[in-house]
Amino acid sequence: MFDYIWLVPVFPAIGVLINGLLGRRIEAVSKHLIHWIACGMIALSFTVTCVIFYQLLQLPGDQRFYQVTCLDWIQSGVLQTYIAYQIDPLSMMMAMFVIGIGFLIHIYSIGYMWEDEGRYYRFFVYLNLFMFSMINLILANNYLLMFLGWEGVGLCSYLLIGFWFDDEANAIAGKKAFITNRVGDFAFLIGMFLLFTGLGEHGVWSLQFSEVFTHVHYLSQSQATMICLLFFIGCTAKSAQIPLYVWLPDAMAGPTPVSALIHAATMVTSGVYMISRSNVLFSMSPFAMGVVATVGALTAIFAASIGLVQNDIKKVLAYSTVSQLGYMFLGLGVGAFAAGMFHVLTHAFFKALLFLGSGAVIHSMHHAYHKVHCHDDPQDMRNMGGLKAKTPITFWTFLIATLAISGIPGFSGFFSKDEILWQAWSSPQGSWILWLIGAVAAGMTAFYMFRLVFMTFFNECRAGEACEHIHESPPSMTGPLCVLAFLAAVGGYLGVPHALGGSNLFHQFLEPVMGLGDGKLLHDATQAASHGVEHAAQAAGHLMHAAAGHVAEAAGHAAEGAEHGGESMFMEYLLMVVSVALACFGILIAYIFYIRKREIPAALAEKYSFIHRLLLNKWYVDELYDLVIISPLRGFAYFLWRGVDVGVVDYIVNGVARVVGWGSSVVRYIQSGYVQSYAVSVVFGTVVLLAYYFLKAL
Amino acid sequence: MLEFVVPALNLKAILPQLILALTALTVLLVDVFAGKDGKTSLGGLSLIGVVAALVTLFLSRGDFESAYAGMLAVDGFGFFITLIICLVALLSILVAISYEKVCPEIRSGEFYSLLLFAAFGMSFMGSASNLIMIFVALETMSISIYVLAGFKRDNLKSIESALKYFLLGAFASGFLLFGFALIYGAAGTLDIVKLGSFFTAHPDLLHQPLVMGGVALMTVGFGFKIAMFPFHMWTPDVYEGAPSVVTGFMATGVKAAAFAALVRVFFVAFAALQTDWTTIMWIAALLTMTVGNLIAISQTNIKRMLAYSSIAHAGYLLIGFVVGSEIARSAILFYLLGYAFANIGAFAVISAMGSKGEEYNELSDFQGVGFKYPMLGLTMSIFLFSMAGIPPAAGFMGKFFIFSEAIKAGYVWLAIFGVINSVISLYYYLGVIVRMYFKDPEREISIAAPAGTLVAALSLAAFGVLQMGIFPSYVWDLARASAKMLM
Amino acid sequence: MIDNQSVYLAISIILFVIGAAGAICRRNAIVVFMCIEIMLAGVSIAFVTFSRANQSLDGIFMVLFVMAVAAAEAAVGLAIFVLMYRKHGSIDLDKFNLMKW
Amino acid sequence: MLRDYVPVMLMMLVGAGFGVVAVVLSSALGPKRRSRVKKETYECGMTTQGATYAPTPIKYYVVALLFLVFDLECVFMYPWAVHYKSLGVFGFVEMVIFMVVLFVCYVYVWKKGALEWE
Repeated sequence: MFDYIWLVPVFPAIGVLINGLLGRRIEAVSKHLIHWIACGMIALSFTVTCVIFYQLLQLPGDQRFYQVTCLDWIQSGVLQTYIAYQIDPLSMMMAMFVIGIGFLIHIYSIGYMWEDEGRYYRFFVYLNLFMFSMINLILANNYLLMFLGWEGVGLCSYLLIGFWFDDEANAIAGKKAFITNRVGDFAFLIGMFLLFTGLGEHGVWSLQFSEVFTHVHYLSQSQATMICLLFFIGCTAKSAQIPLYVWLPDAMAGPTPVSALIHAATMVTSGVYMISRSNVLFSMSPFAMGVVATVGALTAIFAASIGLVQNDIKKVLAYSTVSQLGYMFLGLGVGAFAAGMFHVLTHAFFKALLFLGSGAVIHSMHHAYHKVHCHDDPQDMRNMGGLKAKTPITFWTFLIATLAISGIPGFSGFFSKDEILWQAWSSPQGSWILWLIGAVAAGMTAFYMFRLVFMTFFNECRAGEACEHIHESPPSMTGPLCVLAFLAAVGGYLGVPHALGGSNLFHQFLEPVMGLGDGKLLHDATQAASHGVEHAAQAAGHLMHAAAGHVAEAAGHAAEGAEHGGESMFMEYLLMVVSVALACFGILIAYIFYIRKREIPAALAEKYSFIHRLLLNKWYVDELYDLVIISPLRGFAYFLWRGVDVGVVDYIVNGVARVVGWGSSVVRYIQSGYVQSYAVSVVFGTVVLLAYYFLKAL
Repeated sequence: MLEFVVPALNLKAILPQLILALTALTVLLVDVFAGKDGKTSLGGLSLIGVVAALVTLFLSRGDFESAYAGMLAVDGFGFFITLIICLVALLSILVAISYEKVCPEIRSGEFYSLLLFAAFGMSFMGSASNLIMIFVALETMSISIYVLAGFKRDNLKSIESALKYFLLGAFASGFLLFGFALIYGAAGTLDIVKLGSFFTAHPDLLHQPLVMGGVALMTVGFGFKIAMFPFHMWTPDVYEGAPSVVTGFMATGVKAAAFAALVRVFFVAFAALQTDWTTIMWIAALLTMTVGNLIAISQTNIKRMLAYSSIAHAGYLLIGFVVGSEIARSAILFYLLGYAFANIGAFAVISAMGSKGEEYNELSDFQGVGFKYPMLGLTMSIFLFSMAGIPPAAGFMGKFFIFSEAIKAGYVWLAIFGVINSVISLYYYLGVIVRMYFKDPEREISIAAPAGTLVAALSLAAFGVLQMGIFPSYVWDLARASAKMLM
Repeated sequence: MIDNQSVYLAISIILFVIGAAGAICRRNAIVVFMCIEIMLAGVSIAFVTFSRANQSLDGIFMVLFVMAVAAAEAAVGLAIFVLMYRKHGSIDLDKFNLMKW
Repeated sequence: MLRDYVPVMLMMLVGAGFGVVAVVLSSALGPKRRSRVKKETYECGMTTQGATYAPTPIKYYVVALLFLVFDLECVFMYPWAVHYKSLGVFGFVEMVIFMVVLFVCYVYVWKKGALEWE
C-alpha cells in the first residue's frame, strides 16, 4: 500500500481539475455535486492515508521509513529532483490530522458557504488546491518539493483571504499576507541554495532529506547556523512569528473555515513541521536554536498581550494562534521537537474548533442581523452575549476548546503546553526566563480566552432586536464541531508525560524521526545536568519577587526541589501546578472582570489608557513597519518609476524599438513578390557560396 | 562494372513509411470508389494510418541497421525525425478535418493522400543515407506539397503560392542535383557513409574544386528547403498563400526533414570539411535569424508574420548546426519537435479563424479573440510563448539547450546574437497576444465553433509544448539517445 | 588531346548555366520551366559523365530518377500553369505578385 | 564492334520497309474512279471569320501529362529487365510493388474520368 502514497495528493488534484474546469457548469446543474466531489476527494485521500498509517504502525519502530519516487521532476546536471514522497511517523502524523481536519472543515464549509452564489465552486476548488499543496509539503521527501507545497499553500491562503475580493479590505489583507510570506520564502530559498552548495562541496548534491541529514556533519558550524536562521526566517513568515506575524490577524478577513483550516490548524504550523523535519540540522547549531526559542517565547507573550483587549472575536483567536505558535517554536527551540509537534497536534484540534465555533457564532449573528436589516458588525463581541442558551452546541464545544487552550488539566492543551513548558525549564537550551514567559503567557491566554467566552455566551444579549432571531447553525456545521470537541478533549492522552504515569506514546512514535536530534540533546543534557539544578535554585529565588503569592510558595518548593539535586520529577509536578495555577488565576480575573464587576475593564482602560491604547493598536507595529520599511520603499520605487524608468529607460527602449521598426519597414521591400527576383537571390547566394568555397579550394 | 549485391527485402526497416504509403493509396481508392459518404471518412482513415505508423515506429524501434544496401540508415536519428513527421502529419490531418468547413476543396482523397505521401517522403529524408535516396525522398515531398500549396483552386493567392513554390523549388533542386553530381564525380559514390570514409581517407582530395563546388551547391539546395538566407525569399509568399493547414504542415515537416538531410549529409559525409563550412554557416545563421525577425515585425498578415518567424527559427537551428557537437545535434532535434508542436498549433488556430469561404488572417482580426473564443486565445498564447522562447514552454528549453551548447563550444557571439534576436521576436509574438486580449475587435468576425478534431489537435499540441517545457527530461533523453545513433 | 570527361563536364555546366539564366530572364512560365528542365539535362550529362569516369552505375540510376522526377514535376507544373491561365488569363510571371513585402 | 549494331540495322530496315510497303500497296490496290470534276483544280471554301485561334480542350493536356508520366515510369523497367535474373525474388517483389502502385494510380485516374473524352 505504501507505493500508493501518490494517491493521497492526487485525489485533491482531481477535485481541483473537475471543479476548476467544469465548476461553473456543475454549479448551474446542482450545488450539491460541487461539495460532494470536493469532500469526496478529501475523504478518499483520507482513507488512503489511514490505511497507510495503519500499516506504518504495524512495522517495528526502527523500520518506519519508506520512500516512493513517482516522477522525475528536474534533471539538470548535479541537480536531480524527483516528485517523491516519504512515509515516516512525522509525515504520516501530520498527514493524518491535516487531512482529517481538512475533511471536517470541508464539511463545515458546505453549511457556511452555502449562500455564496456563483463562487461556491471556486471556494471548494481553492480548498482542494490547498489540501493538495499542503499534502505535498508534508509528504515531500526533499526540500524542493516541500518548497513547492510551501508556495502552493501560500498562494491558496492569498486566494482565500481575498475570497470576497469585492470588498477591497479583503483584497488588501490578501496582498499583505502574500507579500509578507514572499519575504520568508525568499529566505527559505536562499537557505536551500546554501544547503545545496554547502553539501555539494563535499560531493553530496542533493536536497533529499535522508541524504541531507546523513551527511549534515559535513557542514561547518557557521554554515549550519546560517542555513538554520534562513529557514527560520521562512518559518517566521509562514507561521506568523515576530517580526513577520503581521499578516495573520489581517488574514481573518477570509471566510471563517479558511481561518480555521489554513490560518489556525494546518498551514501556519508548516513552519513548525519544517523545523522539526530538519531537527538534525537545527540541533547542530545551538545558536539558531536559541534564536528560535527566544523568538517563540517573545511572540507567545507579545501576541497574548495584544489578545487581551481585542473586541473582534476572530482577531482574538488570531492573536491566540500567533501566541500558541510561539509556544511551539519555544518547544522546538529548546530541542523538544516532539513536544512542539505534540502541541501542533492538540492546537490543531482546539484551535480549529475555536474558529469553527466562532464561525458558527458569526453565522448566527449574521443571519439574525440580516433578518432585521441591521448592519452592525456580527464579529464584534460587544454586540454578542447570552448566546449560551440560543446556540447550546456551539457553546459547549466552544467551552471545551477554551478549557483545552487554557491548559486546564485533563484537556488536550494541558499536556502539550505543559510538556513544552517543562522542557523550556529543564532542557539544556532552556532557561527559567523562557519558562516564566511561557507560564505568564499561559495565564494571559486563559484570561483572554475566557474573556471571549464570557463576552460571547454569558450575560444578556446585546444585539438589540436581532436577539430573538439568533439560533443554532445547520448540522453540517455543528457536526464537525462535535467531532473536534471530542478530539480537543481527549487528544492529549496520546502524550501523557511520564511524570503523570503516562507512557508518552506520541513521543515514542516520533522517536525514529527526532532520534538524531534528541540523541544529541541528551548527550548535551548529561553534561548540563548540573545546570538544571542551578536553574531551579535561581528560578526559585527570582520567583519570590516575580509572581503572585501562591506562586511564591510554589517557588519555596522549587528551592527544596533544587536542594534534592534536580529531583526533576518533583520539579515537573511543581511547574505543572504553577502554570495551572496561573491559568486558573487568569480565568478568575476574567470572571471577575466580565461577569461580576463589569465596570472594572472600562475603569482600567481609563486609568492606564496609554497601555490600553498601545495594546488595542497592537503596539503600533503595523504603523512602525509602514514608517520604517514601506514608505521609504514606496518613495524609492516612485523615484525609480518616474525618474529612472520613465526618464531614462523608456527613452532608450522606445528609441531602439523605433529604429528596429524603421529598419524592418525598409528591409521588407527586398521581398518584391516577383518569382524571378527570388530566383536571382538564390543565384546570388550560390555565387557567394561558390566564391567562398573556391577560395578555400585554392 | 556491373556486379552488385542483391539486398535483403527488409520490410521491417521501413514499416512506418510503408504504412504511410499504403494508407495514402487506400485513401485514393476509397475516394474514387466510395461515394459522397465515403468522402467524410477519408480524414479518419488517414488518421488511423498515421497512428498505426506511429505505433509501428515505436514497436520497431531500437534495431540500428543499414538497410537496402546502404540506401537507408535505420538509426535513432531517423527514428526521431520520423517521430516528428508522424506527429506533424497527425496534427495536420486533425486540423484538416475541421478545416474542411472553411475550405471545402480539401475534402477529397487527393488532399489526404498527398499529405501522407509528403510525410512519406519527409520521413525517408530523415533516414536516407544515399544521395539518390535523399533526392527521391525530397522530390516526393516537394511535388506533393507543390500541389497541396495550390489546393484552393479558386483562390488566386493559393495558386500564386503554388506557382512560386513550384518554380523556385524545381530551380533549387536543380542546384542540389548538380551538387550531388560534382560530389559523385569527386568521390565516385553516392553512398553517404562511403563518402564520409572516402573523404576522411583522402584529405588531399578534400579541397579540389569538384568537392568544394559540390558542397556549395548542396548548401544551396538544402538551404532553400530550410529557408536559409538568402534562399528564404519564397517562404513568406508561399506560406501566406497556401491553405493554413498546409502552411502549418510544410512549415514544420519540410523544415524538419530538410534539416535532417542537411545534418546527415554534412556530419556524416563531409565531417572532414567541418572547419570549412562552419564560418559560412555562422554568417548564414546570423543573417537568417536577423532578417527573419526584422521583417516579421512590420507584417500585418499573421501567416506572413509566422512565415518570417519560421525563417528566424531556421536561424536558431543553424546555430545548433554550426556548433555541431553531438549535444548540439540533439538540441536541434529537441528544438525541431518543440517548434513543430508550437507552429502547427498556431496554424491550427489560424485555420480555425475563418468561416465558409473566407479566412481572417489579418492581425487586426485577432483583436478580442482572447475573450470571444477563450480556447483559441489560450492555446494561441501558449504556442506564441513557446515560439518566443518564454518558459515554461518547449521553445524556451530548446533555445536554452542550443544557446548554452553554443556558449560551451565557444560561439559566445552567436549565442548573444541569438538571444538578442529572440528579444526582437518577443515584440511581434507578444503583439498578437496583446491584440487578442487587450484590444477591441475592429470588424465583426464570426467563426464556427471549433470542431472536436480541432480541439483535439490544439490540446495535443499544447500538451506537447508544455510537457516539453516543464518536464523536458523525457524528450531530451530521447533526443540525446537519437543523436548518438547517427550512422 | 583534352580528355573527354572535361569536355562533357564543360557541356553540362554550360547547359546548366544556360538553363539558370533562362529561368531568371524569361517571363513565360512554361519557358521558365523548360529552362529548368535544361538545367536538369545538364545535371544528367554530368552524372553520366562521372558514372563512366568512375566506372560505377550509381550515376546512371540517378539519371533515371532525375528523368522520372522531371516528368512528374512537368505534370504538376503544367497543371499549375493551366490553372493559372484559366484563373488569370495569362501565364506571364510578372503578373503574379499579389503577395509581397 | 560494328556487328553489335546489326540487330538495330535490321530493326530499322524492317520498320522502313513496312512503311513503304504499306503505302505502295494501298495506292496500288485501292479502287480508282477518274472523272472530270475530280481533275479540276480545287477552289472553294469561304474567308475565315472571328479568331482563328481556338484553345485546345483541357483534355488534351491531361492525357498528354498522364501519358508522359506513365511512359516515363517504364524507364525503370529497363535496368530491372537487364538484371532480372541476378535480382531474383527481391527484384520481382520490388517490381510488383512498383507496378501495384502504378496500377492503383491508373485506376484512380480512370475512375476520376481523366480518360473520358466527353
